[in-house]
Amino acid sequence: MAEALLAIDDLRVQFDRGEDEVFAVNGVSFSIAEGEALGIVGESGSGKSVTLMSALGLIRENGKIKSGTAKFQGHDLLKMRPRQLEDIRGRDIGVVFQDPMTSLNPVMRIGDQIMESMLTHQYAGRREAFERTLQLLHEMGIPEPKARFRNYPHEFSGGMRQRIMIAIALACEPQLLIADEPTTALDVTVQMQILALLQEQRQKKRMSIAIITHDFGVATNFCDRIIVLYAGQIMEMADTRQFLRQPAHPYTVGLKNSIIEIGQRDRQLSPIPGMAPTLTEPPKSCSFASRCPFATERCRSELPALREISPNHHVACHRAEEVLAHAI
Amino acid sequence: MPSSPLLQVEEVSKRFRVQGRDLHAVEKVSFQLDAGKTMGLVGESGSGKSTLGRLVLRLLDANEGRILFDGKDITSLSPKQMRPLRRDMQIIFQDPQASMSPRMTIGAAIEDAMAIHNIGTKAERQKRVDELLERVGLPTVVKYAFPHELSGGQLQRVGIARALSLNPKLVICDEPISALDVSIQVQVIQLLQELQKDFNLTYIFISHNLAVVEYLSDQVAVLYLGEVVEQGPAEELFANPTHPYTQVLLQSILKMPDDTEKRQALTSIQGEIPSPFNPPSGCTFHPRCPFATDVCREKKPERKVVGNQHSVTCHLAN
Amino acid sequence: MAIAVSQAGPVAAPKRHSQFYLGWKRFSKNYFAVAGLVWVAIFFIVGIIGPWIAPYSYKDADFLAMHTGPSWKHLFGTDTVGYDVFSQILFSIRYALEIALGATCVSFVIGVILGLWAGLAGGIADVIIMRGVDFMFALPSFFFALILVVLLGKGLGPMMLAIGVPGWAGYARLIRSLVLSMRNGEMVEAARALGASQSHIAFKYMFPNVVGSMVVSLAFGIPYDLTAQAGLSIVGMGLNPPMPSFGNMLAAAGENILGFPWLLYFPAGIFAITLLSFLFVADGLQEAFSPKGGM
Amino acid sequence: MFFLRFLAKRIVAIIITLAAVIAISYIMMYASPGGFMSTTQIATALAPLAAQDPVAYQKVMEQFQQRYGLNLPLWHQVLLYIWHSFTFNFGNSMENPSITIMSQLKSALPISVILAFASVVVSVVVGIPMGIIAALKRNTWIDYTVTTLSMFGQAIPSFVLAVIFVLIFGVVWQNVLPVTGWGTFSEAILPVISLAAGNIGVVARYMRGSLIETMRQDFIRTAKSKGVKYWPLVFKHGVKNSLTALITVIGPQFAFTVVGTVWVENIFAIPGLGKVINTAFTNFDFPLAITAVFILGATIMVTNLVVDLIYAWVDPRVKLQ
Repeated sequence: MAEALLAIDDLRVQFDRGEDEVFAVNGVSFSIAEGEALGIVGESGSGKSVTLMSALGLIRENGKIKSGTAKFQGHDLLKMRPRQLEDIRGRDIGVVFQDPMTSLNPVMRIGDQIMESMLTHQYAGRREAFERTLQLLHEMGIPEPKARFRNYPHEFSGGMRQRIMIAIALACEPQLLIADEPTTALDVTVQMQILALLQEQRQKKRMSIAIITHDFGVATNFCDRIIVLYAGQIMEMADTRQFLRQPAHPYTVGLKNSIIEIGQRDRQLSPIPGMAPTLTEPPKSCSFASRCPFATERCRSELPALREISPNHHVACHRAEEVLAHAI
Repeated sequence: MPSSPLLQVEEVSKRFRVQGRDLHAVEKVSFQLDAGKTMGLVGESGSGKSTLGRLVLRLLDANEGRILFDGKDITSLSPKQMRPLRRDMQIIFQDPQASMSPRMTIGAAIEDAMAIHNIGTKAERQKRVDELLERVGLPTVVKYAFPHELSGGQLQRVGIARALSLNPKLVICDEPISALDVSIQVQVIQLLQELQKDFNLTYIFISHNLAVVEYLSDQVAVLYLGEVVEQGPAEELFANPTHPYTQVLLQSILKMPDDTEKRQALTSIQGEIPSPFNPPSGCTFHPRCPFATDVCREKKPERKVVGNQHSVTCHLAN
Repeated sequence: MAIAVSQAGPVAAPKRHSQFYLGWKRFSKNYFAVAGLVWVAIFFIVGIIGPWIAPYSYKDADFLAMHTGPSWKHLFGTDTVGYDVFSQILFSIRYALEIALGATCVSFVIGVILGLWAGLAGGIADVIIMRGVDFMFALPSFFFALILVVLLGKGLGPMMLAIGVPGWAGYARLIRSLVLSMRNGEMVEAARALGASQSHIAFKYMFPNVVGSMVVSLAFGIPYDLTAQAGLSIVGMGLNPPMPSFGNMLAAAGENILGFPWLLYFPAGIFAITLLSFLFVADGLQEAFSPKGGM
Repeated sequence: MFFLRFLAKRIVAIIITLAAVIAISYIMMYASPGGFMSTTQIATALAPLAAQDPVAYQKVMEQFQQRYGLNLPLWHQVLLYIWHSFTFNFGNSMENPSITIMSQLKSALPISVILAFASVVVSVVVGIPMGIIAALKRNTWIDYTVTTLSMFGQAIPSFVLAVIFVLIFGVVWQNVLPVTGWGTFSEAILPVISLAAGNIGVVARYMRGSLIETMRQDFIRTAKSKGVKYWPLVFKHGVKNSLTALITVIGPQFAFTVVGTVWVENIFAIPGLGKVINTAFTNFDFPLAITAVFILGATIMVTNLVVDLIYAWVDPRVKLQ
């Protein structure tokens, strides 16, 4: 495996809700290698976005990073002064957000929004930045870049806006692209187009991508490695191949079974009972235990550590081996 | 003679007037649905599937066509005449929070449905609220809660309980799971399935999720820009998708592969859904269709029967 | 293995926290608003019992004690004619409240009726009413009030009408937009799907959800009407003397300020604090009960 | 052209509204008890004549009615009045029949216009930075100070402030700033502050709220993700988007300011339109009163049109219609 581009270690993030605190991320550690496509999968409230956004300093004011490091090329993002972090955002790390409708500035021409990133980082002069913006728009599959440069976001369709978002993120040729649910707000045919575009750009630019998604279909078809988050903890982290063949965490298994796919008309459903918790205190036992069919007394009293059960396959479950044996 | 279907929709069209222009939301849609069966309506955003659901319930009035419920033409009934019929036809919304009054407790919301139709005494209705909540898998104490205190999945169960409180025959499920998390989606689907079996419910299941529609439906109609491009029995349609759009939709679904070697190629058709204000000439799908010919550009395709109750609106189908 | 979890997962014991309760909790944490509410309450009480606790009638001038400073005999002093300022203020509060409340009610009732009509009926009624709203917004309602005073005169009732009638447009527009946003919303659609009648929808679904906004707009309306009433006095079109009003006292004080500043201290101070209190209350209500103030 | 058609439509609407304003004011005044003849000064002046020589009195009355068109049918009077107003042929005032209304307006209008615009400019120039600072320093003592001050400004009407200023600068600190008159810069200071205080409060509070709201938007996060530095983020993305919302309150605020000038001019004895309105209404000088209302209405409506144009220019999403 190549060298880690971004290494997050023991990250803990809490949100202050006034009357109580939400423990959104509880000791998450993982890394993204150079050139790797990492999928971070989880349901809403699992902390999948918060993990990466807090590393970039992009969470809301009421969110506090309690501990951990996030080393990007060896430098800890969490210890940087705001100015240093600003230099990295947009230049070394680009971000694509979920909702292209609200994520673009409504009163700024889209061309200027793309150029802004290059000008901020002195990546290019005005003239070159302009030329490069046209080039980017063309690469993103936006027809007539010159005319469209001067348009405002509301004059584009959802899919086109997401292409503009990607152009913004890629403007300074970052080494890492973080895509936070990049296709969730889009129709399926458009989702495919956007993923194809991301795939193509990734191969061309040789950059790393972290895709945050709730969709196993997207993650498994796109990514090299997959992390499953639940209640702000990593439940399972594995190469996609292992993940597909031998899921070892009951939550992963349950989640995979929850997906209904084409051609499964006669299938029996076996939903995971209950719902994901919102932690208002740090987890002291397995957060999934109350919904887990394999839970034992130990699961309800002891927090399982994330352990490597086979090379590059990490699971946070006391009974992972049994699950594996049962599943095979 | 077989009994008549519970619901017959005949050549129904709906146009909205928006800023002086006509938006063709639903164009000449027809289908029949037998009691106890499920009709799936699939399509991307702007395909008119939700509008169609509301037309069936007469929450919107159709511009053309007829809707027969239980053999009775309800197309031109007045709102007052419709009211007693509402007991028999209910709807479950995509966003249960938006469909409930934030000032009413869960219990009051469910009870109100019965109160509107003067069903039972206050005490009987209260008892029924408890039963319903239990039936949809919620503890009865939630009846004291307000909508904002429940999660999306719980609220959707409340929405289902409210719809069921009137013992309807037909339930329109308008994207009931698309706002929910994956693990909660299956719970709700399972619940809907059980309820259908227990109460012999008839569903119109509206969704953009093809797999779920396939899973739940007996009949399926695929909509594009307000028109049905393909419809037929679910099994038949998904085994033999004939319209290019249905094929494209099916190819666009990212299936979890068995192994990394069996991953899907990320290819898709170009272009996006055109503006419904200005639909393309001829076959509305022609600008995006990989097989489009001149005739597709010029002439509107007719509906053709290609199999057992399986019809396709495409020039190229045979 | 038994799964001891209900299908829908654990539900926290419901706290029975209605929106009203939560709003009230937020309001009570806003100290300015609470302080304002206390003053407004005092103002109302004084307005009701004022005439009984006033040491003098507003009509009895003490010609032997013209423009004397504050003393035990005349708490806030006397004015140029010998009226007791303290008593004048007590009566002013009463009249100010009568006119402001009356005017606000008039505006509100007309506005609610027309707003509901426009929002529910739609079509030509809507067009006509909204044209009327545009018309009223073309000029400040103060000018319509001025003209109405000419037509109606300067008594208590006429003042209420003169200030109240032109104020309908704001309420009508608010009510109409609330009705429209709800009429097209999923909540009302759901209620229709349940088979609820128009009146059931209006009373059980729409009304409870607009009452908050209406109360907030009323809370903003009262200080506005208090200001308008005093403003009419400033241009000589206020309540007929010798009926006391804050506007008349301020206008008079402005003219006689050089020697007798106490004529200004008390009326201006009380009037300003009152307006401020009303605004704090209105603002507090808005923040506590408006949908945006929620989360 | 689209823009010209929009402009033409709005101007027609303004003309119709103004005509309606004139018609309604005229009819209401016509219908007021005693009608035009209750005009105080003229009525008093003519009272002895009516007693001594009824015939002469009748003649004078007829002359008077003819002069002001009062012998015509009501609808004719109204139309005539509208026509005269739009041709700026306002005629003579009743109170001082010797001078034309136009000549009164010529001296009074510019004063009020300057007063109103100066106070709007001051409120924008002071209010916007106050709002920005409060928003950026949210929940600090700076924010609390600004919001509380804004509330004071908003709650206390300009006339109360004006009277207080008269007390302070006329009694306590005499000769620091003049409290009456108009013409010099220093004479303008107190009236402008009295008028601007409320607007500053509104602008600052609105700006604060709107900027806080904007800074929570997703596109701000996008800009941050691009590495945009703090101040460009605040100004290019935050403030610019908040301003579009602020513009919508400036229009109505201007209307309030115009009302304020009427009050403030009376207190500071400024010979502006407000003073004219005051005398016109207290003396029941109808031609003058209606003309003044007409001029104010026209000013407010034209200002609103300009505000709408600016709004459409600043926010590309707004379609002129």
